[in-house]
Amino acid sequence: MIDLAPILAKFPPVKHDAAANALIVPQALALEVAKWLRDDPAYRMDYASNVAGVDTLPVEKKTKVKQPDGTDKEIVTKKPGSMEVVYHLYSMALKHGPITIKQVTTRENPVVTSLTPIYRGAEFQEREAFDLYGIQFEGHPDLRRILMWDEFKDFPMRKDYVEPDDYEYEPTPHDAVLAKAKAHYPKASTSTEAAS
Amino acid sequence: MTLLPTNTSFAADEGLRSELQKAGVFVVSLEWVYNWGRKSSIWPLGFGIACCAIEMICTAAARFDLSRFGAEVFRPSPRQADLMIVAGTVTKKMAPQVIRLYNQMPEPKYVIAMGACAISGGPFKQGYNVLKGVDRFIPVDVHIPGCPPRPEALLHALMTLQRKIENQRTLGSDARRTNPAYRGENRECPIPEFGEHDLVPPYNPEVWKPHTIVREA
Amino acid sequence: MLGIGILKGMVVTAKNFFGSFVNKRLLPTIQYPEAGNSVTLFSRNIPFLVYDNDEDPLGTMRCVACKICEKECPPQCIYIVMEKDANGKPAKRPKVFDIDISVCMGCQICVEVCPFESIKMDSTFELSTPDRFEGLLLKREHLLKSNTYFHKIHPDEAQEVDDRLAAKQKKPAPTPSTPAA
Amino acid sequence: MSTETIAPREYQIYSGDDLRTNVLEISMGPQHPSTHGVFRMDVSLDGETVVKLKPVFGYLHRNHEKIAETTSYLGSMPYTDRLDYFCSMTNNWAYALAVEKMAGLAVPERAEYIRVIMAELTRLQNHASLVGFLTNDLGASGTPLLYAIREREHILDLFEWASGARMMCNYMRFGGVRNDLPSGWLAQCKKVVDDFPAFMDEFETLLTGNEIILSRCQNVGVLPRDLAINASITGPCLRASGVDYDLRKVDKYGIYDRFDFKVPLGSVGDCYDRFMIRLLEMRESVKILKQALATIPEGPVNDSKARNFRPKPAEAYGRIEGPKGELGFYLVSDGTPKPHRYHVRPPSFINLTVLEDMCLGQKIADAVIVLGSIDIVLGEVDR
Repeated sequence: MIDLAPILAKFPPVKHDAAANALIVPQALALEVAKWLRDDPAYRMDYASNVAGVDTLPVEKKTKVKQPDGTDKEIVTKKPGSMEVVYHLYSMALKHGPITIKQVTTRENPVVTSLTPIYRGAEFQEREAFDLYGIQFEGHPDLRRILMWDEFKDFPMRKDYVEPDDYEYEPTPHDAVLAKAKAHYPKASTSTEAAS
Repeated sequence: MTLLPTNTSFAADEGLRSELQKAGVFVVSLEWVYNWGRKSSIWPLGFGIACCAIEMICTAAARFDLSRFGAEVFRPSPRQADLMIVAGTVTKKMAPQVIRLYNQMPEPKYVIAMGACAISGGPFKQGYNVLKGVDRFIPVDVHIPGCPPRPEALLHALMTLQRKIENQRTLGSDARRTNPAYRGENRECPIPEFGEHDLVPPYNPEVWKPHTIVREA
Repeated sequence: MLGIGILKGMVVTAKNFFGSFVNKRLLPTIQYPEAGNSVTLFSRNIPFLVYDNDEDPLGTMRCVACKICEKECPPQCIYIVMEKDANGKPAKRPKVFDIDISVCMGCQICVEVCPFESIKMDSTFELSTPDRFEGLLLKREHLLKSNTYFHKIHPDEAQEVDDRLAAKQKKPAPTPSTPAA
Repeated sequence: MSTETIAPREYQIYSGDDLRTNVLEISMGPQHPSTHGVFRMDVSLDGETVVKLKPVFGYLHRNHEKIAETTSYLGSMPYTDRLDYFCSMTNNWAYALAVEKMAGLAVPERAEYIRVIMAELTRLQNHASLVGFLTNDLGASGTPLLYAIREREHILDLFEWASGARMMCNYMRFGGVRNDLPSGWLAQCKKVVDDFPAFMDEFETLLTGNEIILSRCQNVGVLPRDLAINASITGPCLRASGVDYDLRKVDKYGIYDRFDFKVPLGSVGDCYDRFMIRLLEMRESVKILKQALATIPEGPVNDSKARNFRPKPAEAYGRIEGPKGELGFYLVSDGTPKPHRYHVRPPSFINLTVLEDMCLGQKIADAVIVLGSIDIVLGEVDR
């Protein structure tokens, strides 16, 4: 495990996420931190292995708490959704790692700083995160769709993506597929699904 | 391989023919000879998409040897191919290209959907970019289930196709009616456009007729 | 010298060409369909349902329609409806057991999760069909195959399964495993 | 090391007055005999010289990650087979490793050995077929490829014997492997491994000193060391550029610290180096296999408790040295039976970052060889 204290000392706005052992880097500092990590002789994180976007929906959790007078009171805890980009950095020169860097942004307007100017290895993976999650990478040299076609409008890896309904023939449907297939079924057969 | 014609069109008397055979005279119809030639030299399009393509290569290699069936001549160009083996998952992004290749093939042309993905989208059918079966856009003659099918399964499919070719009408008055390949025009399927959410249209209504499964209550 | 590479290559090719007639390691062509195929006693392709008694396939099928495989199947290609007797009580048997082999990827997870040893992998592969819909949706009748057949295609595994079942029978009143919640 | 990033090179189009040609833009693929599947390159050509090359992906984007986020952890295992469909065993291992790291599962001793054996066999067959396909792209249509595929069949037979399927093995499980090796398997494996060097000698006679291979591969598609590191190139392509970075040595995952093997390194970083690295790695893999087969212990092969593990909210990044490079799985669990985020770090996808840099200024025919020497499999590039 790499000692993260020097980074936190040098860049006070960088937070440490203890659960994931990750550094949460503000967007304004991201380039600077990455560059320092790459060039600092103690770290030499010259290799960006993995870049992944993570989408978290807002959660509304309802918990019932017994009041002293015997009645139940519902407490609603709201956790806002977020969009993250996670970088796993290793060092090929010193053969150590990883240091996990996260840039957290909002789901409504996801903008982060691209690390492609520092690590060219992030180029395609950032394009992929843009394509599938719609995360804008500022400073990316060539931010286009990479896996889907250019005319495509949606961001399919987002948790709230609704895919096109094309389940006309579905002989063995379950769960979500069943719900979609039912719309296409003739009336006679829908009753089975309720019975089964 | 049977030398006897299985065509219904062949009108020669069964007894007479066997008598002639004893004398060393073999009587077959011109159509049978034509079909025999066609089925013994099916040239596939060298067109691999995904995992099944590797099994297709194995089938063509020495151990399974597709050339025993006269089908080892993988043509890189669709203009010279008779058979398209759709070996792998056809994604929505790839679908227009697959259909274009099909359109470029000369008649008579055949399609084998190799593997679960090509038939129905297979294990990936729930994916947003996966076409749920190549038969939504182009007519498919033989389906091979399996993921991926063994090389022998591809050989079996090829034999199934050969049987189909054997029994097709190619000459005579009703060939045009019964055999779509001999209608005189090249069958072309419309190429879908990339839409904002899906392919437009999502399937070709002339080719794809969804089957309904009636489940009793 | 120019051309040495070609000569060397020709020697290697000649060795392989003549060697393949005598040397089994050079893998002579398998003459499918005339002479056998490469399927081994361990190969798997699609699942089938096991029954014990050849006289009464439906009565002695091991499947109790617990639907664990239906739930665990990654591409969701299994469809089960449990049979109900005259009183509407569930009889522990599937009325409908369909496997869509146009979707099945032969991953064997249904076999692993089945607590009743009732679904096993078949090694048949000659399934090509021009029929897109009915030909690829295997019904209960197509899927039912006898334990004898299982012994024929996968002898080692079948013997293990038989031993396990025998051991289970000896134990008094085995509690049926419940599907993981 | 420079402080600035290594930017893509720009090719200077010749603009003398005497002879001027128009730049021709062509699209190679997705149906092209030498793009190894449905890969597409948009190439701009000045005469026959590549002046711009942009890879276009997505023709085999099968939504592996999205599907994995809607199934259970075990349910994703067969899908990993279909990532890099040459190397299902190593894909299984990488995924199992990531889950084990996240859930803290232990693997029994024998299972570790089986995993090493399977992974090295995978490396053998992957590299053998790669060299076959590469020579196919060079114009040696068929012959070396047929030999490679024949050798691959021996290994596929072993896989089929152990796991039931030739290509899509689905053999590894969290905390071990699915079933023990059948009796007689190890003996047959020993035989295949012992016979393998003879095949490699034959292969090398056929290829290594061949004039055509030398003249078409040497100094073609040179990948400089600094660029290789900066662009996150991994696997044989990285080591061909002279960077000593092999995860089997660096991470020592599994039990790789028990085996004695070397990491072959290239010096120039051209196509010939990448070709030779594969041949040398096969020899090292044979060495590992011999040691593993000699010392494999008896014992259980999986942890029965591991099957119904309940993941805690956690995240993990597990990576192994696949035949194509670093194959990583990034998993985020939120405590439910389905992964919250499931991300694959595909080596051949990221290795394509430098395709343009390697091809600029080369002839279009060389671009095909450069692509072949990177060793891509589209199932993994597009997922």
